[in-house]
Amino acid sequence: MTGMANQAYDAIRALEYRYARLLDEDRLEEWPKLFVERGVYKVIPRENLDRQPALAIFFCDSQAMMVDRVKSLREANVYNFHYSRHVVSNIEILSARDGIFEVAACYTVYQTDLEGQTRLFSVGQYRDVITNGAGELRFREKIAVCDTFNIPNLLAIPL
Amino acid sequence: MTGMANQAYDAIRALEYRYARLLDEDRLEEWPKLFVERGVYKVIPRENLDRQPALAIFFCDSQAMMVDRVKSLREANVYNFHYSRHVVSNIEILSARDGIFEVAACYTVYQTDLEGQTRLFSVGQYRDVITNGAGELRFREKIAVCDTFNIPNLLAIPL
Amino acid sequence: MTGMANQAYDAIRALEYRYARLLDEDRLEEWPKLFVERGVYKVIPRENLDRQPALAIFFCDSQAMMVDRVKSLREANVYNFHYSRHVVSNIEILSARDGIFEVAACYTVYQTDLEGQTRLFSVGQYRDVITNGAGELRFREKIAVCDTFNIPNLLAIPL
Amino acid sequence: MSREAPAVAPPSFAGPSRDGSRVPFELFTRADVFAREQEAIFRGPVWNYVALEAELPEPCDFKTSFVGDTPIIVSRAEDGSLHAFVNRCAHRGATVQRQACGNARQHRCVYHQWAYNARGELVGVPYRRGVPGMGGYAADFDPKAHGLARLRVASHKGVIFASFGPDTAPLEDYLDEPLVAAIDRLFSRPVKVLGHMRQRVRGNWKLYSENTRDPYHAALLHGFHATFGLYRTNQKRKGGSDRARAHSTGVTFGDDWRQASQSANIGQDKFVTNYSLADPTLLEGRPDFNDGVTVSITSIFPCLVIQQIMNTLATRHIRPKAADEFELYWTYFGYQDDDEQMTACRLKQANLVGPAGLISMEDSEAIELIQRAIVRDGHEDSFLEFGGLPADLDQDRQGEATIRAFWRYYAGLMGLA
Amino acid sequence: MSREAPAVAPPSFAGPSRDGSRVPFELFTRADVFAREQEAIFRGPVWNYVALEAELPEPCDFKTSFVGDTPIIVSRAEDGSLHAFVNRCAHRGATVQRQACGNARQHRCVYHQWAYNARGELVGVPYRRGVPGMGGYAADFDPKAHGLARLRVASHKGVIFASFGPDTAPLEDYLDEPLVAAIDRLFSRPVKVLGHMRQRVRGNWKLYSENTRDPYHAALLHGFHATFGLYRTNQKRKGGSDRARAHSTGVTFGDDWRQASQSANIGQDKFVTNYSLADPTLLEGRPDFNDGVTVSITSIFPCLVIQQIMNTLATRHIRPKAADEFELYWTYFGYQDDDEQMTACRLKQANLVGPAGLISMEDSEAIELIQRAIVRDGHEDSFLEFGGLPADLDQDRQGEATIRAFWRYYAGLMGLA
Amino acid sequence: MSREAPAVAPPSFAGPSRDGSRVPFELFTRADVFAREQEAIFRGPVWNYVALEAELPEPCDFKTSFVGDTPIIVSRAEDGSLHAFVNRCAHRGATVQRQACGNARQHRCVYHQWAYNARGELVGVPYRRGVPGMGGYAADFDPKAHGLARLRVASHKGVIFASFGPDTAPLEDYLDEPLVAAIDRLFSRPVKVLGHMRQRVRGNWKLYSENTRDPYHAALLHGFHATFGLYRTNQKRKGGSDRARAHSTGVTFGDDWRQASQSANIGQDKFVTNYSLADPTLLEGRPDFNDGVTVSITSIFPCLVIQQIMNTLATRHIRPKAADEFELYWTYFGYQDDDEQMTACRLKQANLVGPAGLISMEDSEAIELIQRAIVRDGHEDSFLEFGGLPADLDQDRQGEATIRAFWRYYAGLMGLA
Ligand code: FES
Ligand code: FES
Ligand code: FES
Ligand SMILES: [Fe+3]
Ligand SMILES: [Fe+3]
Ligand SMILES: [Fe+3]
Repeated sequence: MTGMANQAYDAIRALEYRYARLLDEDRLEEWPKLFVERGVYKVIPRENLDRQPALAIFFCDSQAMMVDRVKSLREANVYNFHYSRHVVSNIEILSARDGIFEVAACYTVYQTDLEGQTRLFSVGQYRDVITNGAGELRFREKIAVCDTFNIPNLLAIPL
Repeated sequence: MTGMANQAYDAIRALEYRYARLLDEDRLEEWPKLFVERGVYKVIPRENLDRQPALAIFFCDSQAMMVDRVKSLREANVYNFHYSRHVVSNIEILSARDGIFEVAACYTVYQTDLEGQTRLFSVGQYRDVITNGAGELRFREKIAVCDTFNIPNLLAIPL
Repeated sequence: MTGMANQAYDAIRALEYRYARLLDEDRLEEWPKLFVERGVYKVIPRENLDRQPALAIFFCDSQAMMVDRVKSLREANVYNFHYSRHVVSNIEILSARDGIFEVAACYTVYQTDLEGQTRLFSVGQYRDVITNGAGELRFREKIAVCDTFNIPNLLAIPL
Repeated sequence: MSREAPAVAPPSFAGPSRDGSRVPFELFTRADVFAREQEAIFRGPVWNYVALEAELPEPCDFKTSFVGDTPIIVSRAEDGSLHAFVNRCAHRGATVQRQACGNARQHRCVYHQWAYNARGELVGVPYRRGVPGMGGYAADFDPKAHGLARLRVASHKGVIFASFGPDTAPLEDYLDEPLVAAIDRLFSRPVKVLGHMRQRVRGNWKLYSENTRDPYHAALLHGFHATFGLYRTNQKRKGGSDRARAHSTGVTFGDDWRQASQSANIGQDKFVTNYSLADPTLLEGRPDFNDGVTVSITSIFPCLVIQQIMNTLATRHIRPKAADEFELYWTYFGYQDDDEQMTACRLKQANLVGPAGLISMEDSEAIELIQRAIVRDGHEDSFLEFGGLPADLDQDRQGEATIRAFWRYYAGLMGLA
Repeated sequence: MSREAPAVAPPSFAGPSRDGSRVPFELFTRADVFAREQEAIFRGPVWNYVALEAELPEPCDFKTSFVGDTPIIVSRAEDGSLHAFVNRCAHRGATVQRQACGNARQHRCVYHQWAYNARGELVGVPYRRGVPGMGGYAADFDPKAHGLARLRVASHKGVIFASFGPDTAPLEDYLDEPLVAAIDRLFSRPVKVLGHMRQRVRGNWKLYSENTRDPYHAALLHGFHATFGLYRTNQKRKGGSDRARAHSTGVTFGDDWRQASQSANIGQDKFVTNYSLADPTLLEGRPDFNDGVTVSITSIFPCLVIQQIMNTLATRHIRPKAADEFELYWTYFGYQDDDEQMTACRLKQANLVGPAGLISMEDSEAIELIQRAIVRDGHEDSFLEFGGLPADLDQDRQGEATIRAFWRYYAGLMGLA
Repeated sequence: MSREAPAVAPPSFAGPSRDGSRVPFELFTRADVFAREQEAIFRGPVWNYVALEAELPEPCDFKTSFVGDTPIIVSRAEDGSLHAFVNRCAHRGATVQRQACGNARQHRCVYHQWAYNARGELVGVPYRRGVPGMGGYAADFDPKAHGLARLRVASHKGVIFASFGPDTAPLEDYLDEPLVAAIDRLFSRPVKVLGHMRQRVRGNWKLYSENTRDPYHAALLHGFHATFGLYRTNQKRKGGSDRARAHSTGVTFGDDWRQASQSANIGQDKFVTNYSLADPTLLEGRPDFNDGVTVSITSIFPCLVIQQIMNTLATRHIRPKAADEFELYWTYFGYQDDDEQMTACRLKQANLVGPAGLISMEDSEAIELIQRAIVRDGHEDSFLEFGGLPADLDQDRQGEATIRAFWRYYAGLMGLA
């Protein structure tokens, strides 16, 4: 890696970790801000990948839609209380062109219930497109492909 | 990241990984040496965080106290034989001032019993204060906040 | 870390992640190419380490032998269909001499069955020797030491 | 291979009250209840949903599915006919077809390579005539006697059902007119599958059967509409069911949600907020039908739900796994003549339903909340008197009536009536 | 809702020997034993610890807890009175209160929004009077008949107990004088909760009941004191129990540990090392009492332990989850008038107890070692003759006597006597 | 401690057909069948493999193992004699020896430090004579009555067996001549253990017993040989068993695999590919024997398999854990006089066997495929008529005959005959 690429990698890693921490600290309102305005976020069960366009179980194609989702989670939806833990690893830059980075990473998400017991909730891969917006890196696209395509109970908090 | 910050990050990462490996290689006697003399190590169940000061289940506020803990584990305590595996991820520098770094990271600890079966033992977050002591980085403070606040059986080896 | 060491680390990390992704994307045929021609790959149950030479359950001491293994998996062997996810973490360079790196890392491998349920399959440590071959880094040796030495069902895809 | 029929023991557990208004919690928790259900219901005189024809359009296409917790294969033969058989080898019992779906002229068991055709008939037995040192099968070995256990199959408008019961009524009689009409409405045009969704719920499968027959919870548990001012006071509902009241179907007529403005008054303060969607494109659909129906939910005993919610179309297959666990398997579809825009609309509206559905995620949570709470007091009852209880049960049409009818039908099959 | 009382079947398993000195291992492993315990013990004439008043000081404060494995809510009403009720909705059985603790004038079930007040009484039923197309509840619907199942509640000095039993003796009689005194001693001053600790133990809950009544293991299993030369040869012990011998309380008088120097001679070489603490501040406490008692352990049948170990104060709630699993739930407290230094001291001494406790971590390990070993031979017995067995069991006071008494009391409640 | 013998209830489940050709699937799935097996088989008149002497060469060496699912300790006493006893403390039942293996003059229970010698005899009881405030054990306390439960032990050529049965026939009679010969052949020279392999299989242990007695599946399930052209048409087989037909042993004579060239014709197209090994060193071995035997598989009832496959030598210990789970524990060995090259060869050929074995990984998969498919239809049968069924069962030698014989023997022990 060159020093430049190196700095890009570090910045991308920082973005991925920040993403995870905001969710784990229940700062959902900040989550959409990590995307560009027309940003896309999807959760796609791995078994749906062979059909294109693939059916997602969670689909946002704008920041506004993410805001609506967060509002709904806060005000409307009933779901299992839990602590979440988003572990991001194996971050790779697959391509970099004109300040647009295709990034792959593994995610592992745990849920801990109110009795303090933790279960593995979801494992899979992030397929991200990251770009430079307003002086900082943001997600143009983040696709969470679930290996765990049989969702335990329900999916409320983004992966 | 600048080159400097970059090097700091790499050194902090190296410390975190070293910490994990020493524990997994059962080199407990070296564990206190990763802290400064007045270093603090605590394991705090996440459900206790809302009360301050928070009740810890494992509490050391000096290197000497860590030495006592290790001695006790070696000589006095009876606990389940197992192999431990400390996975550290999502390492973030939250602040850096005067050579003092506030660091957050996720940990995932597995235990494998003598029949070779592995279970997820604990998931949570490290909240560390790292500083430059005697030419190398050391922990001034390491708080392991357990998402898994319902401890499976018991906690002997530090998280 | 110096800038050099730093670049070496980044390149080694890239190799480790690439290794994991090739396996998770079922690109088995490319797996042997990550090793030098006389490369060694072994999976050793942790309980066998006290005897040397240690008994491995998966043993290749040449690229050709890895090719045979892949062929066998493709053409001959019957094993549980699943998606695998190889998470590599705690990557450390333990020594670097004459362009030969001794590297330690943690691995966590998950398997997801065709109903979309994920289980922790294996946890352990990579003990790698990485060297510069033909302008790119390759494994001269990769030993996967399984904490999970009681293999769930069977081991087909390399760890 | 069978030597004797399974002996169904008399139940050692209590049943619902005669009118279906009281249901002992132990019916949701006991392993012996679950085992009996597998025999008396899923192997009984019912039609079990197993797949859509759109999932196996070509000759030799197959899909693995379940009847109760028994793994089966649904298959289309060379001649296009549909078949279903248990996915368990007639030799020594191994799972024969390990793939979820695909196309195969033969289903070959990996253990000893017995091969079955697309009708489940045994067509290949290695070494049948013998080899030195092992012998083979006796001369009178009859492959016809060693096929995979077959189920009866019936398909209505491309919705495939299977039955173990020898005398299960013809499918259309079993469904009865209102249900047939509900299926006809949604499957009048050829459909195409867009994908699947799965969730694993730690609750008893019947809690979900109740849920989909329960009008009481809709506006009370699911807050999305009210929160975003999408609740319609002027909507009309219409329901129907079969003679036996085993099934139920209901539709809601309503304006386009975007025109709604009033937040609901549902006798409590949970949903007083009155946001509007920052991105209303979520609900920008096109009516699939001209009948003004925006929601249609059809529940077919024992384990099928068919939905239309705006432009979301799906079957939900309830797959019981144990007394305290089931899988909910969604097959999400559109119509073959959908244009790109319509497909995009359906994919976006998928946000509304499924395990992460803005208006559906609450159901599985409610079910797990029940399963956790009924760990004890198996003789205590669930209380189902909403809507009132008329003397004449045939007039029982209000509130939780459809759930009560479900339980009366269930009790009959289980020998608990 | 209840139609019939649960029928308690006669036990199909053996009980302890009459004198309590032999206990079949199957009492620790069988699911039917566990189920019967839930009825005969936890729903029987006993007082179950559920919480401390200090955890719900204000009106409408609540905390969820367990009686056996039944989830309950402990609540303080507007008028300050204490209440306990089963956390299972009277409508269709959902968990009503999903939070661990908090303050709520109403407990509202998410499924259909039935609302209960701080006494567990039903105060809100959506659509009770009906809505078009769904109807409501019959005119004679009586909310009073549909409250949450209530338990009797009694509190002594801020320690809250609950009972399902209609004729459970008054709390103070049930506890009896020595136990009342033990509670009075620790709760004479107002306490404040410092936090909680939880551990999940893969063992039967009664193994922990035995453990806390077992003086035999103290110096043999727990090596911390001896290893660091903290063992006192000159210490004195005093114990007491109730009439029925269900409970037990014991105190140890002793010098400040730091003055000790001799390593223990406990008939084996395990703890001959004689370190001293590199950081003695761990044990630098201040006596909370002037009676010279450094350790006090009180076990109250069935599931409460109250401890004082130096300056560590805690209740331990044994929460059975299955025959082979329980949760140990620690509520760690101090006194409201503690100064900062005293609080700091208690927080530091927390090192000694709990799941990572230097002097307590061994107990759960010992229990798991038993559970793993008794997978077979359910008719074999645990052997409890330490201390000898006097002809007159009232004189049975030595060694494992307290455990034997526990089993005699247990056998009585279980109908195994 | 024992007061009464366990009452073995009459079975409530069906057994195999008299000739062993039909086996109800419920024998692989029911918990009560599993429990009965523990009593009737593993505690019955059989010899259970527990370890190799090479694993405990020195005085006081020990290894923990299992008989059925009962944890035991295998130990060599000071005088070199071998002993086996249950790893459950005679006091209150804790696991005594927590290590997998090692060397110990005493096995000390951590809970109250009771100590047992290398023969399982109680040799240390803390406070036996009493201490102030606790008393001790009565004067008539007899340590001899409180040792660890002992099993009978017999070793043939270093292969150690244990039995709970008081009248189990002498080991050599139990094994009978052909099996003794098979062991003698492999253990004629002193062996050294090279390591272990373990796999956890979600299937019933008897499915593996069948698998190792099943010649039918070899070339059909395991594709490695055929795929790489290593199949020999000219190979010869020879088999044997004991009088009772409980055990079985078989050998295959064959050229060195590398000389093979023809791909197999096994009546189906799975393995037509005809690769050759890119790295043939995998199979470059040296015959260990001069009898031309390349493969020898010996199955000893209930839970031992001994293998020689080329230069791979191993015992496989089937360790039942539950009706639907067992551990397969491989002890991989060579000979003490192996030179480095030979050891290297064995280590490389380990690729062939074990959980990742090129020619063995399929077996556990086949077993899990069965366990998953037989969740229902417990009264349906596995069909075992391959090889034909002679009127005189003593002449039943072909195809699946060895499996049928296994079931007849099993039925006898289980009281199902
Ligand atoms: S089990 Fe299917 S072929 Fe033998
Ligand atoms: S279940 Fe609680 S309100 Fe319906
Ligand atoms: S249980 Fe073993 S010494 Fe008490
Ligand atoms: Fe709903
Ligand atoms: Fe203790
Ligand atoms: Fe095999």
